[in-house]
Order: sequence, then C-alpha cells, then structure tokens
Amino acid sequence: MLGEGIAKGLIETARNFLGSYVNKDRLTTVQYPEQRLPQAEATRDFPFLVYDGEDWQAGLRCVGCQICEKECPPKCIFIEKSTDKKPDAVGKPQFYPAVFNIDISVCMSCQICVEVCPFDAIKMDTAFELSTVDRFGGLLWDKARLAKPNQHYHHVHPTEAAEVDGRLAEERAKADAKAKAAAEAKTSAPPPAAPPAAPPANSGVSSTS
Amino acid sequence: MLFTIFAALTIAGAVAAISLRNLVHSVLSLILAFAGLAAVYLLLGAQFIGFAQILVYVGAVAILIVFTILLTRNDGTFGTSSQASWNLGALIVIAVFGTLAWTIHSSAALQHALPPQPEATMQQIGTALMVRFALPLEVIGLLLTAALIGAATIALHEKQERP
Amino acid sequence: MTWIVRNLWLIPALPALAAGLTALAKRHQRRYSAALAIGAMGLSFLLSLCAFSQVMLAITHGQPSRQVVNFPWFEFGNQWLKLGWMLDPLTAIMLVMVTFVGLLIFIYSTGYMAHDDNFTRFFCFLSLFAAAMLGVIIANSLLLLFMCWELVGLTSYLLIGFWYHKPSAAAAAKKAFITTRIGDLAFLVGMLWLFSQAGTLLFYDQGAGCLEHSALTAMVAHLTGIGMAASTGIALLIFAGAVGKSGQVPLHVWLPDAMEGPTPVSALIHAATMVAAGVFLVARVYPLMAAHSDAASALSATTALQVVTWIGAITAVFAALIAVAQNDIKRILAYSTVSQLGYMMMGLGVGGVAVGMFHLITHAFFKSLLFMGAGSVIHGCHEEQDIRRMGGLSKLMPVTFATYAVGMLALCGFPLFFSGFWSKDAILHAAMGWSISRIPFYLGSLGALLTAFYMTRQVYYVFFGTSRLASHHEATPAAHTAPPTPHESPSSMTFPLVLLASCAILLGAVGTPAWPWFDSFLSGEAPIFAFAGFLEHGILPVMLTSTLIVFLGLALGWWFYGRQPILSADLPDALEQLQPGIFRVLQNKFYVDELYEHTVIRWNSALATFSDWLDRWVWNGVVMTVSNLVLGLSWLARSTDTYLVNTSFDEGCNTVTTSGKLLARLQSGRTQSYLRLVGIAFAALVLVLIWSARS
Amino acid sequence: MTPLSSCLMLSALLFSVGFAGVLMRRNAILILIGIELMLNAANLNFIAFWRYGSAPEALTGVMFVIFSIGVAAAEAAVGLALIISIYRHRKTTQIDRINSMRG
Amino acid sequence: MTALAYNSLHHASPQAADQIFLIVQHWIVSHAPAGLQSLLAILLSVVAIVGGFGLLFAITTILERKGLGRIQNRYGPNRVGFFGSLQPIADAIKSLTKEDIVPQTADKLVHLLAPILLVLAAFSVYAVLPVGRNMVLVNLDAGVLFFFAIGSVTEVAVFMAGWSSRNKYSLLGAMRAIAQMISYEVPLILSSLTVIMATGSLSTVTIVEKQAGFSRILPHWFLFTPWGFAGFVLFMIAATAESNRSPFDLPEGESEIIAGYYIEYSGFKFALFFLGEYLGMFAISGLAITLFLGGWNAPLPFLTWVPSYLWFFAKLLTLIVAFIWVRGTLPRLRMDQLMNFAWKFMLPMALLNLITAAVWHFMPSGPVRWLVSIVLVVVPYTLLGRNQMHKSHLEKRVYRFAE
Repeated sequence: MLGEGIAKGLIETARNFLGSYVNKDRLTTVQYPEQRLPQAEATRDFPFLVYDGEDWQAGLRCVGCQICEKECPPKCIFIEKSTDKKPDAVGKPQFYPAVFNIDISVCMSCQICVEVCPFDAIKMDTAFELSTVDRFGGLLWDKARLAKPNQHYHHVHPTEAAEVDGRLAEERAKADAKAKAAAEAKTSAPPPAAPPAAPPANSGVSSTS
Repeated sequence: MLFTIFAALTIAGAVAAISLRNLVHSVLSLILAFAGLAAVYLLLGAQFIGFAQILVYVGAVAILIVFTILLTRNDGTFGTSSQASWNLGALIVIAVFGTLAWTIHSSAALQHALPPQPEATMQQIGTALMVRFALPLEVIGLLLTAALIGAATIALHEKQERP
Repeated sequence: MTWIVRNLWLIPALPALAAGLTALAKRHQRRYSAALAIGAMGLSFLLSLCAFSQVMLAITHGQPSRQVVNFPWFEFGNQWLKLGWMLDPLTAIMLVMVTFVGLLIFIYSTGYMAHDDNFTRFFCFLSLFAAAMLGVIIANSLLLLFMCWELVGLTSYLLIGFWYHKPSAAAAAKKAFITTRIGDLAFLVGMLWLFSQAGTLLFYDQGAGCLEHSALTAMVAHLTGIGMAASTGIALLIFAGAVGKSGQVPLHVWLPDAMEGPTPVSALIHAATMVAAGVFLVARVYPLMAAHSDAASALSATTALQVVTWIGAITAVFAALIAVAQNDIKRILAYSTVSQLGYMMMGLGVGGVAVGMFHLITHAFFKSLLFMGAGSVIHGCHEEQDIRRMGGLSKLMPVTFATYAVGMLALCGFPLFFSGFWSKDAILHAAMGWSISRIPFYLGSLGALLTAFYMTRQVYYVFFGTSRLASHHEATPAAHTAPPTPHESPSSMTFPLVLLASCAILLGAVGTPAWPWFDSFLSGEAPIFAFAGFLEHGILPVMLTSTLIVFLGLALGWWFYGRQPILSADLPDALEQLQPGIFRVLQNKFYVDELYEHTVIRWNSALATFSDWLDRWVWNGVVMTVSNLVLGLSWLARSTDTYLVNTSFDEGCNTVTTSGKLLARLQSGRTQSYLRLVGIAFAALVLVLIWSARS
Repeated sequence: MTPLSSCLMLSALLFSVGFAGVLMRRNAILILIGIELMLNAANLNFIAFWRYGSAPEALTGVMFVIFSIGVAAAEAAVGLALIISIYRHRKTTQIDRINSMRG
Repeated sequence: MTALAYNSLHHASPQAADQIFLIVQHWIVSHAPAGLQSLLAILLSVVAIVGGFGLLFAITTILERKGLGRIQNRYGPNRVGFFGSLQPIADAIKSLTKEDIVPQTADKLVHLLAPILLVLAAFSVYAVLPVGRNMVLVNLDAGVLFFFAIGSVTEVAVFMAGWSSRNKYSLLGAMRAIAQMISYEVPLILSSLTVIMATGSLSTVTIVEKQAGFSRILPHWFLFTPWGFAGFVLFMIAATAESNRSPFDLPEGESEIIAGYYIEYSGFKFALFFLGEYLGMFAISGLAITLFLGGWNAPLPFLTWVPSYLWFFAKLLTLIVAFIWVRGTLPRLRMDQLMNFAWKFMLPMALLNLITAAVWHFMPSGPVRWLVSIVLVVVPYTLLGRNQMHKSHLEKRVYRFAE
C-alpha cells in the first residue's frame, strides 16, 4: 500500500522526538565548554619545542639543524640558524635557532617534523582552543611561544615522554662512559692525535642506531 | 489618478519589453506590463479577468517565454533590423497609431455618460460560462488540449541520426 | 413486484462482473480468480433459489406465476426499442439448474485445471459464459436473448479453443463457431420477420408481447406466398437457430469435435447448459410454435411442431447409432448428448414444454455427471481418452466408478430409481399418443435400446477387465519409463461428482406420473399427488416396454463386451468382428463430415475456380481489348500534342514564368515584410472607411 | 477625456508598441512578445467596452476576454514550441534568416 | 489601548475577546482625521499581518531547529536565551550585520529585486486569508483565485534570483523550482476546486462560513468528507512541493546544486529569501485551513467560546509541526520520481477526486453516499499507488568512464 513506509518513518521519528525528552541516553551530544571528553593520549595538533631545565633560552634542545624545515610538507616552519654557539643543557657548545617560527594556520598536524628531528627537540602538543582575533600575527608562533618545558611534554604524552627521557639518559650514560674510558686511556697512554670525530656528549647521532 | 499610474506602468513595461537588448530583461518588463494591465482590469471592475491575467500571463506565458529563451541561445547578433527597415517599420507604426488615435478621438460613440459599475460576480461569470457559453468553453478546452499535445510534439527531441 | 424480480438482472450481472475482474487479474492470481468466479456463481445460485422460491410462493398462493420487467433501451424513429427480463417457472427452474450445475463445475474445474498455466483466463471465460447463459434464460426479449445467445456462442468458441496451440482444438473451435452461425443466421432472419410482423420483440408485455394472444392470432392469420402461416415460417427459422445450437441433424457435426476443449467445458457447455439453450429457446417460443389458426384443431400438432418432432426423433437414433462405434470416451458422451437433445426436441414436439424440459433438467444433471466422471477418468489416466486403452478402473477409482455408474444407469433409463427413466418415459408416452404418426415412438424406443447398449459397452471398456494402460505405454517407446498408474482424483473433483450423482437419482421423483410436480409447476398449478397417475391410459405399458428395452440393451452390451474381459487395446471391437461394414460406417459418423466436405465445400471451391476463370479470361479479355484501343488512340493524340500544341504552349508558359518570377519577389519569406504590408493596409483601410463614412 | 477614450487610447498605444516590437525586432521571441502585447491591447478593448458599453450584465466582453486569454495561452505554447523546433534545426531565432519559404 | 482592551475584556462577553483586535483597530482609527481613516485602517491591518506572521516566522525557525534536533536525538539550539529561545533574534542580528556579497557579473538590479518580489508576493497573499471572525484584510469575491494568481508570481521571483546570479547551480535550481512549482500547481488547484465546487464560491470568507456548525460532535469541515480528506492530503502534498520543502526540496538539494537559486545570496537578502519561503509555507497552510479545516471555526461545539483567531493559529501551528515532522522523516526525491508522482499520481487522483466531490454533491445523504465516495477514493488510490510502486525496475547502471 502506498504510504505505508511513510507512516512507519513518521512513527520512528516521533519516537525519536519523544524519546529524546524521556531517555537522556539518546542524547549523545556533549555540552562542550561545560563538559569535555577526555583526550586520548595520542592526541596531537601543533608542534612545540622542548627545553630542559628552567630557562627556556638556555635549555632548548633544538640546534637549528633545519631538517624539520626542509621536511615540512606545507612549509610552515621557518628557522634561522645562529652563527655562534652556545652551551646547551649539558654545557656543550651548540648552534641554536636564532629564529624559529611556525605558522599554525598552515600547519597540517602531520607530525613529520617530530619524526625527523634527531634531537627529540620538537614534539606535538594537544592544546586546541587557540582562537584569536588576529588572523595573521596571532597564528604565527615564534620561539618564545613555542618553547615548552619537558614537564609539559610529560604532562601531555606521559608514556612517550618517559620513553624519550629514558633513551636520552641511556645515551648520555653511554657517552659519559666512553668519555671516561677515553680519559683513562689518555692518562695511561700518550695521547693520540686529537680524536677526529669525537661525538658530542649528548648527541644521539653516532651513538644511536 | 490610479488609472494614469497603471497605464504609465503598462506602457513603460511594454516599451522596455520590446526595446531592451537583453531578452530576459525584456520578459521581466513584459511581466511588469502584464501586471499593470491586470491592475487596469481591476480598476475597470473585472476582478476575475485581472486575476486570470496574472495567473495566465505572469504565471504561465512569461515563464514559458523564459524557458524558451534559456533553451535557445542568442546567436550574438543584436536583434534589431537594419537601419532602413527600422525606419520603415517606425513609420508604419506611427501611421497605424496615428490612425487609431485619430479614430478614437473623433469617434461619436464615446460621448456616453458614465454608466454605473456593472456587476460581475464569480457566480454570474460561472453561470454564464456553464450555460450560455458552454459550447465555447468546451471548444476552448479542446483547443488547449490540442495545443498542449501539439506543442509537446513539436518541441520534443527528434531522434537525430548523426553521420 | 418483489425485490428478486426487480433485481433479477443481478443473477447474470454477478458472473459478468467476476469475468471482468478476472480479466484484469494477473496470471499468477489463481486463487483470487477462482474464488471470484465461484463466489459470484454461488451468489447467483442463492439469488436463483430466491427466484425459485418466489415462483413457488406465487403458485401456491394462486398468483400469476409470470412477472416481467421491461425497460426502454434506445429510441429509433418515434418508438422505443425495449428490453426486459422475466421470471416464470421455466426461467426459475433453468436458473436453478444452470447456477447449481455451473457452481459444481466451477469447483470441479479448480481441481481439473489446477496445473494449467492459463487458469485465470479459463475462469474468466467460464464466468463470462455463465453470465451470458443466465442472460439467455432471464431474457424477456428475443433481441436480448439473441445477444446473450451470441455471447454464449462466442464463449463456447473461446473455450473449445482454449488450448489453441493444439491445431485440432483451434479447428474445432472454428467449426463450432461457423456451424452454429448458420443456424443463427436463420434465427436472425426469423427475428427480423417476427419484428416486422409483431412490431415488438418482447415476449410478454401486458398483452402486447409477441408471444401473447393478439400478436399470435395476427401472425397465424397472415399467410405467406407459399400458403404457410407467418407464425410457422418464423417458428421454423427460430428453430433453425435451435438446431444449430443444440446440435440437431444436420448441424450436429460441431458438437463431437467440441470435445477438444477442457472437460469441465464439455460438461458445462456442451452437455448441461449451452446445447440445452436450443431446447430452451423452443420451449420459450412454444406458444409461437403451437399457434393454431383456429381453436378447433388445437389438439393436432402444427407444422412447426411436426418438424421439431421429426428432427428430434431422427437425431436421437442417428446419434445413438454413431455413438455405438466410437472409441473416445468424450466423443461417445458427445454423441449421446446429441441423441438426448434429439429426445428433448421430440419431447417438445410431441408432448409440450413440460415433457421436453423435464428431460432437459434431468439430462443436465446426469450428463454433466458423466462428463465430469469422464474428466476424472481422463485426469486419472493421465490425459488418455481412448476407452480401449483403459480398463479395470473400478478398483483404482472407486468414487468415480460409483458415480459414473449412477450417471450411466440414469442415462440408460434404468427403471424406477433413476431420473432418466422417468423423463424418458414421459417422452415415450407422449410419443405413443402423438396424433400424426407412431414412427417417432419406435425411433425413440430404438434410441433407448442403443443408448443402453453403448453405455454398457463404454462402462465395460473403461471400468472392467484388466488395465490396458500399462501395456500401451510399454508398447510405445516413450521417454517416461515407469508406466503411470491411474489414481483417484482430488476431492475438489469427486465432491461435485457425488453431489450430482445424488441429484441424478433424486430428481426423478419430481416428475413421476404419480406426482407430476414438474409438469404442474411449469404450467403454474399446484401439484396433486395420486398413485392413480400410474393407471392412466397407456402409462404402464410404456413403462414396461421401456424397462424391457433397457434390460435388452444392457444384456446386449454384456453379451458383447462383458462376457469375457477385454484383454488388449489392439483387438478389434466385438461388434466390428460381427459386422465390420456397418461398424466402419458408424465409426465414421455416417460420413456426414465427408459428405459436407464433398458437397458444400467442394461446390464452393468449384464456384470460386469458375469465377476466377471467368475473371481471368472473359472479363480480362474485354478489358484488354478496350485498353489496346485506348492505347492506339492515345498514341495518335500524343503525336498531335508533341508537334502541334506544344510549341505554341511553350511560348505561353515562358511568358507566365517570367511574370511569375517578377511576382515572386514580393514573397520574400520574411515575415516582417508581410507584416509591414499588413500595417500599411490596415491604416489605409481605416482611412478609406472613415472617409467613405464621412462623405 | 472620458474614461472610455482613455482606455481606448491606452489600448491603441499598447497595440502600437506591440506592433513596433513585431516590425522592428528580428528575434522571434521578441516578435512573440509583441504579439502578446497586441492581444492584450485587444483584451483591454473588450473590457473597456464591456465596462462602459450598453449591456454590461450580459458579460459578453468578459467572456470574450476569458476565451481570448485561453487562446493566447495556447498560441504562446505552440509558438514557443515552434521557435524551439526552428532553433534546433537552424540554430538561430532571427526571423529574417528563416526564409526558406521565399518565392 | 491596553486600557480599552482591558475594558472590553472586562465586559466579559466572549464576543469582545474574539473581536479584540477589531475593537482596538476601530479605537485607533477613530482618533485619526476623517480623510485618513480608511487608509489607516488598512495600514494597521497590514502592520498586524506583517508583525504577526513575522513573529510566527521567528517562532517557526526555532521550533524547526529544536524539533529537527530532537528527531535526530540532538539538543538543537540551546545557548541563546532560555533553552535557546532567543536564537531567532541572534540569527536576525547576524544576518543583518553580515556582509552583502553580490557577484561581480550578476545582474545587480534583478539580483536585488528578486528577494523583495518574493517577500512582497508572499505577504500580499495574506490579504485574503481570514485569520479570525471578521479578520480578513479584503474579502475578495475571487479570493482563492487571487491567492493562486499572486502565488504564481513567486515563480517569477525564483527565476529572477536564479538567473541574475550568473551561476550554473542557481540557474539549475531555479529551473528545477519552476518546473516543480508548475507541475504541482495543477494538482494543488484541482484539489482546491473540490471545495470551490462544494461551496459555489471563490471567496475565502464564504468558504469558511460554509464550514461552520456541527452535526452532533463532528464539525462541518470538508476534511470530514471522503473527497475532502483526499483533497486535503493531495493539497498538503502539493503544498509541500510548492513551498519547496522536504521531501520535495530538490531546488535546494545541497548534495547536487549546493543551495539552488539562492547560492549567491548572503546576509539580509538571504534572510529575505528564508522569510519568503516560510511565509509561503504559512500562507499555503492557511489556505489549506481555510479550504479544508474550517478556517477559524472551533473543532468541537463546546469550545466555540475560544477566540476564533486562536483556533486559526492553533491549526496553523499544527500544520507547521506536521511540515517539520515530515521534513525530519523523509529523504529527498529524485527529479524523475518527483515528476512521475505529480503527473501520474497526483493529477489523476485530483481529477478523480473532483468527480468524487460531484458524486457526493448529487447523491442523497446517507451511508450509500459515504460508501460510494470512499470506494471512488480508495480504489484509484490503491491502483495508482501500486502503479507507482512497481515501476522501480531500474536498469543496471553502466559506467562509461569509470571503468
């Protein structure tokens, strides 16, 4: 009979309508500003720069190697490498980024910068309430805005941060042992020619892999 | 007063309809002319005719013309005739209008006093249509049916054999 | 006027409606169409019972038993052509019979046709047939009757040719249609003559109908050129229609062939109802048939009735003889039907309406019973129709056998307990008392003997002895390896059989000489019950004679076919062994078909050949001569033309062309140029008009 | 000016404008528009004479206009169908290029 | 003004409550100079209509959004005001302050005129709708004809909008809308013709008056006759199509042509289109109420004391809720389905319904009349419906380029 299906549909929608007043389980909407869903641990949106210690200027892990700038698909990272070297967190002299800007209106949250960073210096953040009245300046984040302490990293991605810290500590220990052995060798034997490729203590490039 | 306004509206619409370059604009002005004429009908006490005018001309004929315009593409040339024939046409139109105007002006039939407003209720029109004018009504129905079928047949896509 | 009389039209209208609705049904809606047809028929049956009881009431209260409803159909000139229906005892009894038998056959058909693809079409046709037949019955106008009559013929054609993919069925349908048309043509002529004489085609119309006194006396008084009363001529012409429809000699040839149709059709149309329509028609116009010029000779038979009697008697014997030598189970029954229809005609001729109609009614029941039994046998034997290949079915199909035996005994006229005895006895009694001649009585007796004989033969062949079906199937190298065993038919088929069998027995009771209820019902009187009826003059001897005849026939049958069981299908018939020459003549139906083939059809084609020859040589020669003459003349004319006329004409033409080209410039094909001219012309015209008005 | 004559003048003007459209434009659709205008002018005349005529109760003028509107609708439908059909064959709606009927 | 309203209420006759708006109008008009009185009266009525139905528009938007939300198990707007009740005001402010973008190649004048014409046409239709006893702006002799005549102007406005935008989608949307409106105008008018035949009048006021009164408890609405019921259903289906609402919202089918003829409209002009559409819907519902649901008449004999305009608006709200409900339920049709439905189902049904109404008119009242009329409605419905349903044997789709 023509119209039977229409009647069935009408009854179904009427049940939905009335049911939504009776049965609160039907309403799955989360009233956002007041209620929030817990974020998953793997949540990511825009990158930030990790620093160790208290002072963000001094503790920035980034050495301005510009790998992330080259790899970034939408080209939203802009880095200017410093000409001088500054001691890093462990006191080893390193280059540092004189300017490190990310245009987050361009960033597409792909996490490739994080994957390619050899120094674990750039990580993904989870903050999402980023609206601003300034369309251009407000969304171009500079080094100061991007720098976040390692504790923040621990806060947003605890598992991952612990893993990264463990790896870094291990490398450092390895490097320390190596240095100590070298020092002992130096004391026991006449010093050889200056070790040509003495790796920096907290660099992971040569020691890892 | 009202008559003058509506008459002016009608004439303006009509003139715009035949003189504008853009065909769609022409039709929109034609709609204005039709509407103005409908208002004139209402002023003359022919309510039914006025509304029928809007229903048929605005609602149907104008839309039909619009569809035709969209279905046929203007081939770029501006649609006025050559200068000579334009002049000749204008001359003839002026001659015709002059004759008409002069005839109306000099007619003796116009010297009547204004008769009272005649009654033309729906009931009367309906009765007249169904009783006195029953046969013409049937004929017009037949004509419309024939025109409908004919128009559909003419405008139907023919099967084209492409070489 | 009571409700039922006013709404008598409902009885045919309901099946007609069912036919229409079934025609719209889709092919797979089998249950729907069957339910519709049976429902409509059932309702018609109930209404018919109402009508019947209404007539009964009228009779017991002594009111006039005939009620008519007439209505104007259309106007021509300044008079109205009227149609109408009527309810009288004849109509009532026929209505009940047709609807009851029809209902049973409808039910039977659901079983018989269960596996047919065109089930819905079948029920559509059946319903349409029922509607038309009921229309014939209730008609109070010869015209309405004729229309329904033709509809009946049409549905008969459709149903005979129902399996039109069989060439024999298609041919049979055509044969039936054309043969009956011959009779119908005479009927139509008779009808027109009647209209010109009586000025109306209504049977009864408050004294103005064509079967009422004033019209009849006028027609009797009017003598035609050959000294025959107009009423006789009309009656004979109408009777010709009845001859065609009822399969009387010489137009009987279509009826046996009509057995190509499905068996329910044979039972309904070609045994119970349609073929009886001819008898019904004669009964309906009986006043016309029996119209006398003066009251004195009222006792002797009229010419028309004599013709009816003779035709009936001859048919009765003729068909019975043919039936003796047939081998197809349905064909035997068909010839038997023809024979019994002859009996009815004879009954009408010698004894009046009641005698003929009584046999019609009883025959309808037992013959449809026999046909349906035959259908059941055919169904059970997997579409085998040859009685020589059956045998021994009495054990395998007990219900069918029992009911078939009842039908057979009723048809033979087995004494006292079976309806056929009483009705046949009434006919024989009337024939014996006929004033013109005794010969019809002897012919009737012979027919009765033959009937008993061939029915016994058939029953022995079909139900006794050993089954010859299997041997036959083994003999043919057919694909199906396992020989199918005959089985009893479904209950939807056996139930109507049982019901009809009981009717075949019981119905005789309403027409015994002791209680002639049927006779008095038809004449509109209350019946009287008296055993003295048996003692009336000539009744007992006739009863005894016919009993003897029946027993003789049965005994002969047993002697030939029952003494030793028939063993093989291929053995020659017992009668054939005895008298092969006669048997062959009978088996070939007295060569009537061949006679027609060699006379009517041959003459026709010879005439056509002759016409063709005439056309080709004589007329064509004349035409050719004339045309050659004309050709010669035209050649002459052409020479004159070419050399004399043309040169001068060309000159003129050139002038015209030149001036035409000049004029053609005016027709530029540009609409606007024309419109400009119109504008100028308009202005000029108005100015001219005004000026002329001024001056 | 009496009301009747002003009505008639309006009608004459409308007619002339429509006529000008028919004569001075080449596009078939515009010509059809001009014809519609002329028809309307005629209708206006009927109404005016009905309103100011001698026997308005007979409604003849009104009836005439009703039928005239019906005819105009039929005419427009057929005319436009013809234009579409012509366009399909000749790829133009310019009336002076459609002159295959010239003598 | 309030004082007088209070006074007339205080006089405690139900008549006064019923006629309160008229009384107020008379009171105001009586203070104006004599020459301007009639003009002022009309002006007041127009203001009342514009205000009243504008308010109804605002209420309907929030009602629709809330209702649709609930049908889809959402909350709907619930931020502005109490449970989102001030949402329309927020919407209005938003649309008024938004930038008005006109495409560069658009026909500027026509582009501007289209929404105005639409709203004007939609509002002028209300002139003949009797919203209460004695509450009609003009009681035209040819009221229903006026309604349809003005209603057909909407098509012109739609075309203007679609054409002037110089956008393929908007032109396609306009063409679709016009084709749909013309197709469904036929069954719309035919189904309302039954009522006109029954009352013998084109005047809306007369039609409503003919439906006054009760037989026992049943009011004399045309809805409660077989042909009236069928006519009402046909009318409402056609009305849904005329007002371009789901399931007939092809002209603005988002998945195919984005938003149809008003793609290129933004800001206030878009709001005008929105207003026009909704006003059209109210108007045609109002006509349905006038023709079939007894206008402002009370549904039950003991409820006649309730002011008549309340009944009208109650019925109107019921119909609006039905529209929303249907919109929340049914999916959009395809173009061929739409046309098939119009010409192969609606048109024959409407024609047969006309015959049914005639049969009803000429048969003596009684159960036989009911039976015959119901059969005349139900049988074609079944047959035509079956015809509609079994036609969906589509061919297997052939992909010419995708494979």
